[in-house]
Amino acid sequence: MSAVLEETPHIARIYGEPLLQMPQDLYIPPDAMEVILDAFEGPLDLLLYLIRKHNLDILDIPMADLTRQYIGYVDLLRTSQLELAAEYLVMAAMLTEIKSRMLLPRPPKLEEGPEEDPRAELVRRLLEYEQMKYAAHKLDELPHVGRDITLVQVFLERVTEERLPQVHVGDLQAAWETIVARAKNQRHHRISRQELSVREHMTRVLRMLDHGRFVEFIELFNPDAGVPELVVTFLAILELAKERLIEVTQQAVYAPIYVKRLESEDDGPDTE
Amino acid sequence: MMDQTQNEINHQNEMKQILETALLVSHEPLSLHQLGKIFEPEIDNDGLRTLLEEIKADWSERGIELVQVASGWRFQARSEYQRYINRLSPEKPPKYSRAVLETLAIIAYRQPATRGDIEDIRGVAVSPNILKTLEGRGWIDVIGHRDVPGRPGLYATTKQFLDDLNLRSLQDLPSLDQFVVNEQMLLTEAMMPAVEQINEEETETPSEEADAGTAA
Amino acid sequence: MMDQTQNEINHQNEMKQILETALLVSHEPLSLHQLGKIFEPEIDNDGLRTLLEEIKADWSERGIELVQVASGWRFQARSEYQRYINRLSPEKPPKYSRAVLETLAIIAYRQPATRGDIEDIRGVAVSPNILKTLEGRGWIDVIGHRDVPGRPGLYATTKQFLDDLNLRSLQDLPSLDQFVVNEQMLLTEAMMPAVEQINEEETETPSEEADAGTAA
Repeated sequence: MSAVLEETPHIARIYGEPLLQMPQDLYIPPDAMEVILDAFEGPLDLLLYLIRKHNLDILDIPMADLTRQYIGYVDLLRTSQLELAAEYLVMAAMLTEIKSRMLLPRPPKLEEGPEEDPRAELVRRLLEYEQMKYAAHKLDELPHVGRDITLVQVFLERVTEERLPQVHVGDLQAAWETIVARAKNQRHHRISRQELSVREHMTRVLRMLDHGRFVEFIELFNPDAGVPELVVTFLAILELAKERLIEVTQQAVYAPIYVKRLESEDDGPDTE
Repeated sequence: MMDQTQNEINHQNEMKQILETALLVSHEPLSLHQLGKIFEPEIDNDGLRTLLEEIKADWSERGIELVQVASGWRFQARSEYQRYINRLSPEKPPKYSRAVLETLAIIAYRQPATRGDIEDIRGVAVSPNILKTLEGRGWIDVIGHRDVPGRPGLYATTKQFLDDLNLRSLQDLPSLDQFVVNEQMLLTEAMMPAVEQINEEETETPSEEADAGTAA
Repeated sequence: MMDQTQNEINHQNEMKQILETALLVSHEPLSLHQLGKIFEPEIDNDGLRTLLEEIKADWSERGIELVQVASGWRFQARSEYQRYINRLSPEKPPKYSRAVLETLAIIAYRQPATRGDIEDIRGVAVSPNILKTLEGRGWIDVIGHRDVPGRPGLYATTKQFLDDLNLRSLQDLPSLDQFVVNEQMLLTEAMMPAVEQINEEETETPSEEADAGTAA
């Protein structure tokens, strides 16, 4: 009946036993129903299968045969898997309706337009679905990345050039202003350009006084820097003393003044 | 004069080397726009195309090839080498079900399409999982909504879909004109997938052995 | 005799091509054991090593190189090509967190400052990581210790900090004298970023319209 079925050793397995042949009368043991129907994607798929299997002309479907066969399947389906049946039942109703319309005596032919074949809509849907099945098959045949195509991707060590965050002066200003605004004690933290230069010299002086070394007071001043900077350096030393970061000592009047960090002798920055 | 020509050749070769390296390390196809930005000053598209065609020719006898897909240029293994590559990672990629493939075909060929359009053509309800599978793969997405009650999403295929199927545009999709002629093929291959699959499983092992035989 | 030698060379070249292709498509380094399995019959490790060394030599003048790492062999881009590749995907420059920036600002404006000073001003604990980040960058260092219990380190900014921010001295830092005047600005910009965004959104359209008006 069908070349395909004859060539095929078996079409499905039921409890491990091969189902050797699709029964001629379309009788299928109920146990096999699940296997068979899993192969169909819906009523259109089943219809197409029946049409192709019996070499029916899709454009001139013998409705009586097709409907009988289809309903045969659907009845079996209902006995085993009722919940799957809804879409198949709708199609059964539609086929029956088309069949009955074709059996009815045709009304006298109207003048205008060709008579519409009740099967036209079904045929249109079958052809459209079949075309999309074909399309699906063709798509599946195309090579797929990951299945048939392997992409090249060579290792790239990205750590070689670490990008460090960029900070701009404006960011610092904004950060500071945010802190101060949050703290709501702006007056205390207002910073002038002059204060900044004092702070800069505080850092400079502290760096000069590394490891508890005594440095002579005048060594802390750069005589070439001009009067304003000398004043600022002096302010820095006073501020450091006030913040108890340095100690200023003088053994006797007119003796050299020495400055040292206010911390233990044996202490170094690396003890932290 | 000689030197200048030589310099120019060296410069061209260096640019080719840079392009080749960029394409070899990239995860995704690179567009002309992206490739142009590698150089300072940028190269125009015609210049790039010439270089890319030369690289393609350089690799024509090798195991990998430079191809152009929808979103740009990429290197990929030639299909003849796939069987060797498969030996490195024996796990098989998952196969898409017929429901997924049919849904994909309808979206590819009838786009933009709503879920309702797909259901009309297939004659069955489309489970949300099918659409999710395809969206998850990056092959389809919602590009708008149809102005009807419920405002259903309109699905279309993506550039990634074209890339993954080695296509440059939707026009490269297989033509469906021939489908009626191929009815007999459909009956055996597409119409009866259950039968087909059972056969496949049985025949696969011997055919692989045959391949291996020729390779050895 | 000649033919046999020629055949052997062809065979060697083909094996090299297969190995090269496998290494180019693999995401991970491939061990000799894995590479051996590509061929049937398998190749011994000595044979593989010879082929791999030849491939390595073939690529010695190119943008990518074959290297041996702990778990096997892989192709990787030469570091000289990194800058070209970086132009392909311009990553956004990383940003320091607000905590880091505020800590840096406090050290810059209030130096020398201890961690306690910073915490007093910020009103929250300062994690050691923040200070380590800034020390690691070479922007701050400890220039002494305050003579109080615990002897906390005194942080100050470095010359490198000034260099990196393009400043000649701390005095080039924005003066905060104008700060009180700007309180209103602060209220909207720093304290209430949400408000600011809403305002921006609201004002954007009319200003665009104004632009369009002048352009037309």
